[in-house]
Amino acid sequence: MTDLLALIVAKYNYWLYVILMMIGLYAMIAKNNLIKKLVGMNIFQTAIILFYVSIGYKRDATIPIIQSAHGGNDALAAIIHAADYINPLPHVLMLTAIVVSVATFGVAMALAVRIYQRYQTLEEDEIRMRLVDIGQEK
Amino acid sequence: MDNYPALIVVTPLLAALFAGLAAWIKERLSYPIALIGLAVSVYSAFKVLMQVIASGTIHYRMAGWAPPMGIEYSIDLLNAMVLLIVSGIAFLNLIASYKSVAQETNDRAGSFYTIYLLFVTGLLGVTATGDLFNLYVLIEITSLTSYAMVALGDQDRGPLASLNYVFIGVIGASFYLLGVGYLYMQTGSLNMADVADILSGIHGSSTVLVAFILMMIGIWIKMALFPLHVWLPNAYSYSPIAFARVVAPLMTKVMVYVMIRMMITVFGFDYIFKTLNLSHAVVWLATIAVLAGAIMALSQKNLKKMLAYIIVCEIGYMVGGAWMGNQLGMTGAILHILNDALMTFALFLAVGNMVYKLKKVDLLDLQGLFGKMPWTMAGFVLAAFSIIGVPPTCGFFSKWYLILGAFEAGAYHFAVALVISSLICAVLFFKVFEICFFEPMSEGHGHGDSHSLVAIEEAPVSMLIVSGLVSLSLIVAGLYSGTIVNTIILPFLK
Amino acid sequence: MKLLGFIIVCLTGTLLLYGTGEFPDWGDPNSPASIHLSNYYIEKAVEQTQVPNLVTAVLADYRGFDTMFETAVIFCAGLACFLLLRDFREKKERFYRHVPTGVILHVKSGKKVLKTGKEFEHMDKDWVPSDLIIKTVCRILIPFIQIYAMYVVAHGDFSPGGGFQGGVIFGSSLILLAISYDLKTLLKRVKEKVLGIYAALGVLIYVGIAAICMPMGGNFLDYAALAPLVWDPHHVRALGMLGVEIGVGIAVTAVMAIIYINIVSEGRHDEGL
Amino acid sequence: MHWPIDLIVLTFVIFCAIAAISVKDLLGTAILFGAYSFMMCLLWAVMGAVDVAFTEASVGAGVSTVFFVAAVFSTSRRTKD
Amino acid sequence: METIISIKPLLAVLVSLFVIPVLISSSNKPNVRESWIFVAGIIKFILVLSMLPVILSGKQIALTLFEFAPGAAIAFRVDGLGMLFAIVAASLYIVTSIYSIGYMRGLNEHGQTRFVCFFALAISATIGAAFSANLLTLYLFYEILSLATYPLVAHHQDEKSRISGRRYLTFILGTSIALVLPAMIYCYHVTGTLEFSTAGIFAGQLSKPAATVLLLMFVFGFAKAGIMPFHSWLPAAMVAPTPVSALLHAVAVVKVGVFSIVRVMTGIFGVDLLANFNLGVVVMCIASVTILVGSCIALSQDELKRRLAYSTISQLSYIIFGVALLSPQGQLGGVIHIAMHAFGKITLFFCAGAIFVATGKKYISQMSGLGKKMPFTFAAFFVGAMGVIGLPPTGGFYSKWNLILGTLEADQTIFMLVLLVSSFLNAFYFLPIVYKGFFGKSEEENDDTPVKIQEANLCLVIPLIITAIISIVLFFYPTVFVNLIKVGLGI
Repeated sequence: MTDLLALIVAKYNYWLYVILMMIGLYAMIAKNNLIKKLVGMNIFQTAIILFYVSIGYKRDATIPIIQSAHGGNDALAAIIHAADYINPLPHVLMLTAIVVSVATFGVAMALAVRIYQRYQTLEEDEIRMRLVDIGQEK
Repeated sequence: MDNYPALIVVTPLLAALFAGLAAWIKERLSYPIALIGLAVSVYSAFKVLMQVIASGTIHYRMAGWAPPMGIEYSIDLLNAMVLLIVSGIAFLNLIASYKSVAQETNDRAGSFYTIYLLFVTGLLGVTATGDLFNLYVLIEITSLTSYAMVALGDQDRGPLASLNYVFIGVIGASFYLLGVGYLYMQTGSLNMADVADILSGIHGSSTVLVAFILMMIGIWIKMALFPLHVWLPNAYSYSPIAFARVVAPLMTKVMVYVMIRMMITVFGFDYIFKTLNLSHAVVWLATIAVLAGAIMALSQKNLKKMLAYIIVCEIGYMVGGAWMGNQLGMTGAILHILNDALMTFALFLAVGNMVYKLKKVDLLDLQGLFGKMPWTMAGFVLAAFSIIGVPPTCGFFSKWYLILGAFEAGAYHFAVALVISSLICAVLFFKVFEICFFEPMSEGHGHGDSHSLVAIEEAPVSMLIVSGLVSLSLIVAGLYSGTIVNTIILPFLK
Repeated sequence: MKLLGFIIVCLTGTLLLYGTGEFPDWGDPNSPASIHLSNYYIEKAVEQTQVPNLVTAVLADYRGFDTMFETAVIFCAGLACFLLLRDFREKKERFYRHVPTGVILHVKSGKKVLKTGKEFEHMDKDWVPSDLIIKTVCRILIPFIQIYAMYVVAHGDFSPGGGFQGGVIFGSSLILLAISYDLKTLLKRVKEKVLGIYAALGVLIYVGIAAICMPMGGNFLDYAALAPLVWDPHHVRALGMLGVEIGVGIAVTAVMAIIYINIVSEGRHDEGL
Repeated sequence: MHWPIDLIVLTFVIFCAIAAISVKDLLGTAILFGAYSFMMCLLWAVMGAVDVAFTEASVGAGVSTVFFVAAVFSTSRRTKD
Repeated sequence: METIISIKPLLAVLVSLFVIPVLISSSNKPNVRESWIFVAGIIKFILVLSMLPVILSGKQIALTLFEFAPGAAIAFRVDGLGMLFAIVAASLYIVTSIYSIGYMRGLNEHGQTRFVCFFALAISATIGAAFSANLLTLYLFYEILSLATYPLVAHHQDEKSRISGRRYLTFILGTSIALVLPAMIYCYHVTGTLEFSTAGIFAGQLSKPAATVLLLMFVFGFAKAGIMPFHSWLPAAMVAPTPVSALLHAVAVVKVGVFSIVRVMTGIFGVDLLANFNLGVVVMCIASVTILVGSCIALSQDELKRRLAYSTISQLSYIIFGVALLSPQGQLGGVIHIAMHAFGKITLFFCAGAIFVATGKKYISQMSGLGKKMPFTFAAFFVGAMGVIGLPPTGGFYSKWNLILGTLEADQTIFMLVLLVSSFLNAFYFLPIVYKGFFGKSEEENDDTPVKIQEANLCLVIPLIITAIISIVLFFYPTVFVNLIKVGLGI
């Protein structure tokens, strides 16, 4: 029982991120409304970010900002123990990832607006029908 | 020390920014700026290639930090070659597409060039970088630019095609990112060489396996391997021709390069072919891809679409060759990166000239084109022969290596698929030639010269010169493929 | 489609879960991820870069090359939105209401634009009620938001935050202006052209600082080479980071504004939320 | 030892996600999406990723929600699923 | 045997390529254009002849251009067989270009510049195939030839030519890609080289079934040789203007196909290997089927050019038949038939063309009595017919004679019957035409409005007289060719 609990404590974070990502992926594939797909996309990406952040997490460690170094030059005075600080690298990567995702999100939104201007709907199947009509007009 | 490796990537970026400024201040400046930027990039790519051939791999430390702490560019023969291809093709296309850009993107030319340059920057960076995460960021740049471009093309279908491209592209990139995450979990590093060292200790791990699968799937989505190709045909056929001409030859090839890089540098042949032994499955997949691509191309009514599906088919060639697991196959795959880039570029240049004159290129619009635009068609014919694999065009020689590799690996089904696909390509292209050759004759049996009385004439000279050059380069590359293999590919594979 | 999606999702999920099998425990201080590189950063970063916020240090220095392209991505996004949505065709005819009399004016020519305010007001679907309280509160609030944004940018070396966050906050202050008044007011304050130029300029600052290092004898992005140029060579890396963060901030601000304006007005730049 | 907080927030996050993709009104989706991002940012703050949390708070819960609402306004709230 | 490095073969190939730009530039000045063609043709012929003495003295001329993998290069080597073929092609090219001037102008065809350009391209490819040193180079020129002749076949650009052009490509390109290419690469995979050598390149690395399959792939793959069932492109290709049918479909194209098969059998497999696995018989069976069936179909054709086409199909198989005999006499007879049949058959085609230009008649049934009005043409036709049937005093007799000796030498008496029967069939489908031509009563006599019919213009008549004379001369002086073959095959 305890080791099961231990296992859960050890791993649940990863499991839940997988679940979150499945939700996002499902929305991207199966939803019919383009904006919904977009939301799915964002959930998908944030899930990945969550995964990275949980890689970086370290038990009984603090945020990666060196206290003693404030005030610049006497940074070298204090000795820094790596175990006291959370791994900063995943955070860096994820900052970049967030930026990328918001950029993609903006462009996708613009596309959605453009599509709406053209077809007056955001439902994929309806757009398909409209496309067929266009094909016949041509 | 010299900074050519950085310059290859940075000059297009700088040029893009200046072009972006110029777009707001003085639109006319943006084109020359773009030209200069790419010219510098081509020059430095050339220098780097020479340097690498002379004195081995170049390591360039960004911000001066030693890897794996900082990001490094490690440029060996393979990147150097691909870098030169990418920058060269981008530059040539820029020369060719001045008029068509002016025609297609009304009063947005400046922004167009900016996006174009950013796209090229992304491709060059993807090729040059030696860092897994940096690769992801650059892939995103290329994708983002191509989303925008695709949407700008066809007014009706463009935006929807683009949005679907966004969804699939994001899935692909995210899978790659996840793979990197899993690797990072096990190795704690992001530098390719470093990761490779650490991986060699932990081949058994299931995490590494999953990481490998995820990365491969992500890359395959980006390169449109058969079952994952759905985004490609629309995306390529709806984007503005000036952009299609550069995205079609380069995007997929660069992704193939990334795959080969992952296989060789990061995971290593032993892991893939000994530990996992995936060779057979993937070669079968590639076989299916080749056949499916060819057959789908056969059913297209529009020239651009047809070519897009042919690209899907060519992807199958390269994947199959790379996964053959022997040197010949890999040689064929790498040689085909070069050749296919050239062939596709030549094809799309010719198509671009047609589009410039005819506006739309459904097969039936092409009647009698041999008479109307002989030079364009000459280029088209050469490129088509190269795709079919007629000697001495370069397409034949890479096909030669691929089939040899297939024989050596005992993958006869792949060889058969190659032959069948080149047959189908022959059928396809001669269908087109027929339409272009047999024009609706003005008087009966067509005695007397009916070519004089035709409205449509040749495309602008700038386009013609470029397309002529590239088409000739097909033959040159074919004749000298022996040299290329001996100086670049074999030393790399050693 | 739904079924197919479900199957794919389940396959992916199982694959990923299978992958998690050999993960080190969550938060395990000795997992390879927290040993190999991170220790180097945590122990060396401060003395090498004089920047206590490790994230900023790694972001803008060790992996500054990533960040440069990340900024390029943002710039590209703004440009994409502009290209996709912006159309310069003025809406032909507008309707205004003369507040005192209640007379309705119908302006035919696209050129003539009445100043909306005390006497005239727009009549269209996105018509926003001009609420005194909201306007005043926002007018008071916006400067503070902007100050804070600048603080976030400037203090990114020592505390959470940095160019990107600051830029976003600054951008949202502009957006707040657009929402509380209307889009025209924002565009009067900040011309579209200015936004476009700033977007490029911000990235240019970053790439420029990075590129100057090359003629100064260092590698690309190697701030140490800039020592002769700055007043405090000991902190040259920190200063370099500050510079690029400012660049990022400018670019992000401009891009956020561009994206918002184009999306909300469908590229016509007349009425917004 | 703050895994319980973490777990609770995480469940919230998942609820928000499911709700966001299943409500029948896009404006509601927008709001739920903002909530989701905010929860996510809390989660990361708990895990000590302050910069990421900060960014997510300003971007996910802030700007992109605004974009979302703007997009919904300039298109339509209607959705079939 | 010693080898001389020389650039001559390359020049001989390229000379008519170099002239193409000139042709295009002078497209609106027909006389200039035709004179250029002449110059090119004569230079080419002189270049070829200038190599003759060297070859006869038992040496070889070689030139390697690009080596893209060890053992697989683009290289030229001139030996006896190549020389023989080259002489035939180059000499006939000159004659044909005279003829085509008359023909094209006589009918005022469209797109003449295009026509002559692709004609030049085709002939260079032919010479290249003749001089190629290895299978790769041979394949290269084979493909170029296939592609270059498509616009010629489809020259009229009407529905009929569209269909036959399609069939032409389907057979020729299809077979070469589907069969020859894999076979060739497999050879390289097994042996690591593609160089022709009289001993063959498989040093016992090939099992019998593999060898059989490979040989069949080659024999059927080079569909230009018109082996049944891949023959039907040839009758279809007859829609092309007659000069094309004459030079390409009686000499260049079809002979390149045959030549390739001969090369493969003698140079790649080698006589000994074929003899050990006695694959010769297999090929002979295929060949003799084609011979007989071809002749029978020819009997039933009424359109003159189609009848000639089918006779070509059957005659081509003589050559393969002869080589497959694997006996010196037989091979001599087979290979020399390349030359003999070329001169005979081209004469026949010239006559057919001349008749069409002069009278507009395509069908044999219409031709009764024409002989009185066009005596030279029909005389030449008679000579050509004798050449193909193999009656003295024409060169055709010499090759037939050697073939029959060959069958006896390899004591394959059954196959000798094949030869005899087919010769009779040949006689049956040719002589009646001549007979009706001279002695049949012409239609004009019984209808009241007699049309004035006389010989076609000189450009048409002179060539066919020349070729007719040559094919008689060859009966008396076949020595040069014989020596070439002896040198080439080392017999």
